Amino acid sequence: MEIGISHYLILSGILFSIGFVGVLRRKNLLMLFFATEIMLNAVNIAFASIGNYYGDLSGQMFAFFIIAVAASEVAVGLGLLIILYKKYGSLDLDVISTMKG
Amino acid sequence: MYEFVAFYIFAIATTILFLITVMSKNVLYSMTSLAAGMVLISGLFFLLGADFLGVVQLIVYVGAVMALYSFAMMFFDATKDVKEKHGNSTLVFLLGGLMALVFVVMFSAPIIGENIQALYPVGLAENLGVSGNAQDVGLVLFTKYLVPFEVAALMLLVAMIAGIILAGKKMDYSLTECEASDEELQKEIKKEEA
Amino acid sequence: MENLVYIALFAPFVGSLFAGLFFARSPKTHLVGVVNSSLIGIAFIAAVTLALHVAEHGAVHVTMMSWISAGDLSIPFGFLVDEVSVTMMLVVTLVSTIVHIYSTGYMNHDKAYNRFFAYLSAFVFSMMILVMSDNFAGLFIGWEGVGVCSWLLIGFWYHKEDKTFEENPSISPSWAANEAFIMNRVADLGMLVGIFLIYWNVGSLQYDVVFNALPHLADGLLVSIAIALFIGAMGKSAQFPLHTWLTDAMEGPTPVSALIHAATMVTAGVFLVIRANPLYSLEAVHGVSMFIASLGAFVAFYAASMALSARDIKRIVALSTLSQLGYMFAAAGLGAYWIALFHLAAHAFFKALLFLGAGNVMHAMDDELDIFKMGGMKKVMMGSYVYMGIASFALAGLPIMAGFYSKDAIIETAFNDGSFIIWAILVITAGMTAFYSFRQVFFTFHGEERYKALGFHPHDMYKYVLVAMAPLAILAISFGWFMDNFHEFITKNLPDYEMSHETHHLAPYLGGLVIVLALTGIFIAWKKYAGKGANAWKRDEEFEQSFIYKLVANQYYVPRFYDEFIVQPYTMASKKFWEIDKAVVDGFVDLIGKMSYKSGDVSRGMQTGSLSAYLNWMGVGALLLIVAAAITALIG
Amino acid sequence: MDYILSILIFFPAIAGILGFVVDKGSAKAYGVSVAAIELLLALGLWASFDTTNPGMQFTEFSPIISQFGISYNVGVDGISLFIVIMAALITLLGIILLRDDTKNMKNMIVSLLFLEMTMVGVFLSLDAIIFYMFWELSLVPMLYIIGAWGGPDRVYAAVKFFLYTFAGSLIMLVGLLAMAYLFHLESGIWSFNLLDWYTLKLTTNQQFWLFLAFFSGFAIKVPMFPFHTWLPWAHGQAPTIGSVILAAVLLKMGTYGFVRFSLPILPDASVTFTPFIMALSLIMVIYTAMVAFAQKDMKQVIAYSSVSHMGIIMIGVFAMNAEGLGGSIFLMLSHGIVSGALFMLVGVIYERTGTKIMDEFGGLAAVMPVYATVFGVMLMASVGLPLTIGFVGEFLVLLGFYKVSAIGTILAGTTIIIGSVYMLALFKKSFFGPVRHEKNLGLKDLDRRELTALLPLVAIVVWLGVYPKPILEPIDNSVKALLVQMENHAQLESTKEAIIVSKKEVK
Repeated sequence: MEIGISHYLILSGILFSIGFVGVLRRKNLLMLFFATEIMLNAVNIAFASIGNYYGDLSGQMFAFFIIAVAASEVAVGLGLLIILYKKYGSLDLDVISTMKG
Repeated sequence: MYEFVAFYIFAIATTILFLITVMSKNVLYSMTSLAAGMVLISGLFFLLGADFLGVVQLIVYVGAVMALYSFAMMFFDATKDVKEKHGNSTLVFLLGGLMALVFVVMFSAPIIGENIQALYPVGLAENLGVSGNAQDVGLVLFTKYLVPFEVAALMLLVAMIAGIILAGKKMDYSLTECEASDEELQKEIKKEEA
Repeated sequence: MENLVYIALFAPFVGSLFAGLFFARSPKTHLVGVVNSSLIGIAFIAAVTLALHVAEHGAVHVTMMSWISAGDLSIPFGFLVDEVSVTMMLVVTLVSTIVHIYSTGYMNHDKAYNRFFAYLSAFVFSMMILVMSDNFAGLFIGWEGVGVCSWLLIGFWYHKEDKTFEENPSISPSWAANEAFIMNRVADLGMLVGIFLIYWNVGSLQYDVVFNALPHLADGLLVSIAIALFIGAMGKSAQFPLHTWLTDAMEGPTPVSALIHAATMVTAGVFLVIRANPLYSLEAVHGVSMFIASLGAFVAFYAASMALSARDIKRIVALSTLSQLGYMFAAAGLGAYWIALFHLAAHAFFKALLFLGAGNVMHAMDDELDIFKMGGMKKVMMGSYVYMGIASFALAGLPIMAGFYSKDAIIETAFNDGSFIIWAILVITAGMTAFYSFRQVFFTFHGEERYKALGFHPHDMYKYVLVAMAPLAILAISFGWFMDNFHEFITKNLPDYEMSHETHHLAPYLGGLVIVLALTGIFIAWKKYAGKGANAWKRDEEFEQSFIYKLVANQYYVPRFYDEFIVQPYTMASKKFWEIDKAVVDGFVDLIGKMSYKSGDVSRGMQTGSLSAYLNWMGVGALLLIVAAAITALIG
Repeated sequence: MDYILSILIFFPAIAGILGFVVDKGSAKAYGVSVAAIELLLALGLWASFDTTNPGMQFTEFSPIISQFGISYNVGVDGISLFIVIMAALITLLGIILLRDDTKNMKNMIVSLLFLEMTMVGVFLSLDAIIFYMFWELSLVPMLYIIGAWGGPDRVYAAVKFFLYTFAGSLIMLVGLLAMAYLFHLESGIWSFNLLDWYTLKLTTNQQFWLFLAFFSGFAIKVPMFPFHTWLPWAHGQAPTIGSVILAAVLLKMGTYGFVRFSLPILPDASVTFTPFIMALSLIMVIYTAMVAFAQKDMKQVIAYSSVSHMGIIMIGVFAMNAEGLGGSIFLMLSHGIVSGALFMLVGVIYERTGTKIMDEFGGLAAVMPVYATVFGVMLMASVGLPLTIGFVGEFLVLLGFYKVSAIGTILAGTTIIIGSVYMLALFKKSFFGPVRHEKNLGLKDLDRRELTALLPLVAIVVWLGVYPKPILEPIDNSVKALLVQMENHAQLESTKEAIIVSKKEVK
């Protein structure tokens, strides 16, 4: 049985959905970060597989840049998390609700 | 056959690991399973012939990002279970499940457009007498994607400095807003609500 | 001659400007009265000269300048002085001159003396435009102009308060003025429609062009034009059902009533029908003409019946005017245009005299109008008594008097035409006319001096005023003697009306019948109100409770009908519409605004401030996007 | 004289900007002099205007975005000339009538001058985009005038005015863009030039939708029933000067739009829609006149009467013959003069007594005779008395419309009845009868400032009523040219039949 692009894409979709469930379900900011990472990785898989399918390197390039962005995000995000934790003593989203309209 | 087995092993393992990440109450477990999942995804990359990407994945994610997370964990109490109120779990799973279903349906549909030409075909470097994914990537990255690459580098630098400053010495008070005024704001909000 | 036309036309205008611009704010200035009276007098002299000229050399036609020209329409300010208009000019300027002079005495004590003369002269100017214009649009200028002046003059004592209908059927001068104006506007709409019809089918509004083109038009069209124009005439001449304003218009100063509501403006409708005689004498519009005649006869009787029981001295005269207008329309409708015009002129003289006499009485009685409160006034007001007597004789149509010739001619015409119903009505009305006019005279001047008990100290009008009224009295007596001359003069322009041989033969008997009826009327009045044993104090209570008396005293409930079925529903509908406007039309607009406001208010609830909730929303959005992408992918 | 139109448009705006640095005390004098110069310029335009030429004159053209054919393109013909003059005149008199103790006088003057620019701009533009720009810009100063100097509900009224008219104009903008697109499809070049559009032949279906788009912009501005409800609010809350300019000039933008855009560009649709417009206009004439009768507030009576008279103007526009169309353009002018004067008069009494409720007055004729006289003249002009300015337009409109529908004309003609009903009721309640309040006995008659503002209007009312020719003639020429253009442009035979340039050819 040949493993085609569909397999990779379906995997990517399932992983993305898992990350999505995480984003929706978790209230802890750190967990949200994890979920985001999962989603980014899912997308990376999709990029790499499509690139492979077309025999085009652009897919890999995008995945590469996504990794770079993810890395920056983690760096800045964690810094912010630490500040938040110092301020509120918690990373729970419900505690930090200052944007009520 | 070899690819078949490898794919399914990697696929099922990552799925399970990531599920653990999302579901686990313990941050440590989550993080560990996440790291493991990342490693397995790099395996997928290797399978796809994206060797360089797989390596980057290992180095950046599993090496750097996970290390950052672990350091960050030291600021938070990681041993305690995370207490969360789960509002409407059914809705969440429904949405997630629906999304997965849509993806599956979408991607299992036959793909059209096989005649699309590759813009930067694999094996570009072979013309230059060298072969291998890393070489190809290098060639594309430093020609076509040079500017984005440099921008990404700059972005990483900025992020690094930002991370250092945010998590740095002056952690006692907010850098964006004065705490006192923030409290006042909170009070006002409460008043308005009342 | 051209200059004379302009002098006749603009002399009153100059007078109006003189009084209005320079003296409007100053207190009573005798100069204004003198100057304005003389200017009208000059207009009269010009009119006389013009009349002589017209009699000799025929019509004078001048075009001053163009007024409106748009598209193919071109309306000039053109003036036509022919036999018909010069007759009207003579009547108008003569009566106006006398009324002006009379007013200098009558309005002597009024604060707004100057203003009164400004209005009065402006009215004469408008009336002159009306009669002199050579096209329908110019006629309409005068038509509306006299309407406005009438509005100003009826409402001259605007400071008076509104009374209830029971206290004063006219409510107040300003109310009566508005009523007159609005009711006239109803008719004016008809006239406008007539003008439009003429324009779109003839292409011009000039009398000569229009009348030449008439035979080429379709019958239905001619009937429409005739009806539309007559509706206009009905309003100005207060024909049923647009008549209620005329009696209410008596709220104005008496000289105004004499000039506008007896001699000139109200006859404008008759003038229009006479002017448009080429139209109304067409075979195609015979039905309309018959309707005009029938309506005239009806109004003659209808108004006379109301006059029988009226107690207000001015109302009686107003109703008699209405009745006489009916006579004129009857004559015009039957095709006897020159007789109608003759009666118009004769009526102008004796009715103005009657009004001015009534004005003298009112002046003497401190504006008391109820004839039950007068009586025996001939001792103190001999001059007025004589004048009113002469006028009443003329009105009743007794021999020698002007009214005898003109009215008799109309009655003869009806007989000649074979319209015996009209004839019968007119004859009976003649008897009634004699009764009510002498009832008024006897009530006022004969019998017990009831006014003494009420504390009045009447005295007659200034001498010069009485002298100034003399020409009217002379004409009221003698105008009829010139019937043949008039006939010869006017039939150059108007179609002649020949009595048949039989009618001619029967004429003395017919005339005799009318005279007998008139004398009977006078006799009954004498017996009842002035003769021996007559007691004017005593009122027939039983009769006053009867249905007929109530019907007549309430003007056949027509004003009430208007009030309840037009005015009140209109007011109510207006208020309802306003509410609808606020609630529905505006409400709908506001609803749209409120909906967007509300939707913002509702979606504001989404803004909980909880980031996880936002994430959920984002998730929903992402899912929707993906689904949309999937659908397009699957379809595309 | 080459750039006179640009000078006319931009002089008030530049003067307005300079007005910011003028000393507070002399702001009014500054405003008066600027407006007077503007009026003189407008009169100069008239003096050098060739009345026999029905086409556009003094045109200026300079491209702005040539890729899309958007250009600065202005011109004047007999139709727009007098509206511009009237706008300048009304602005001048309105500024003269301003009380010296008006708060924020400087801001008022500046907004008025900007408003004048937009008004003049709208009537002179020959490019759809420039037209639209001025059209929308005119809302801003008006919004400010109502919102800053208005009555207690001024914010509601101002917002309603703004949003309502703005919503309509946006749909109109879509129409304008669609029009340009269709022109591009047809000719291959982009153009927003009106004169180019006049040459474009559209199918009846296209015309139908474009007409609706234009209609929504213009009808709300007119305002046609049932889109009129912003007007009583705006008038009720606006300061006197705001009402005067709103009634006199801004409303005319709607009817002018119909004349300039809908009729010549979409002749077939205009004829198709005539019954619809007629129905709305008749409702407008009768219904709003009745509503006016029910009002207690003097200003509201005049506001609703404005709507009623605008109905007559609309009827004339869609009469499709030289009499009706020319009459309606004349009526635009006369209504501008008369309603402007009436609003000024209401403002005068409001300044003295602080109320506009008619029942509070009574007997004013005795207390303020000059005021009553001026009011009376304007009232008579408003009800269309011959020899006043009001009659000429109304007569021509009804005359022209008779060709379209006899019944419609009779219904519309009731305006002379019900119009006099509410106006005379107003006059009787306020001016006749006994003086109802003691304090009204001491009211001062018109002073010199008010007379300066009002007497010119009285003079115009009489002058143009007696001798309308100088104005009627150029209007007539341009209107005939417009009708010829419509006739040539029409696709359907039935349209050609409905348009009557001169009935001599029909008869």
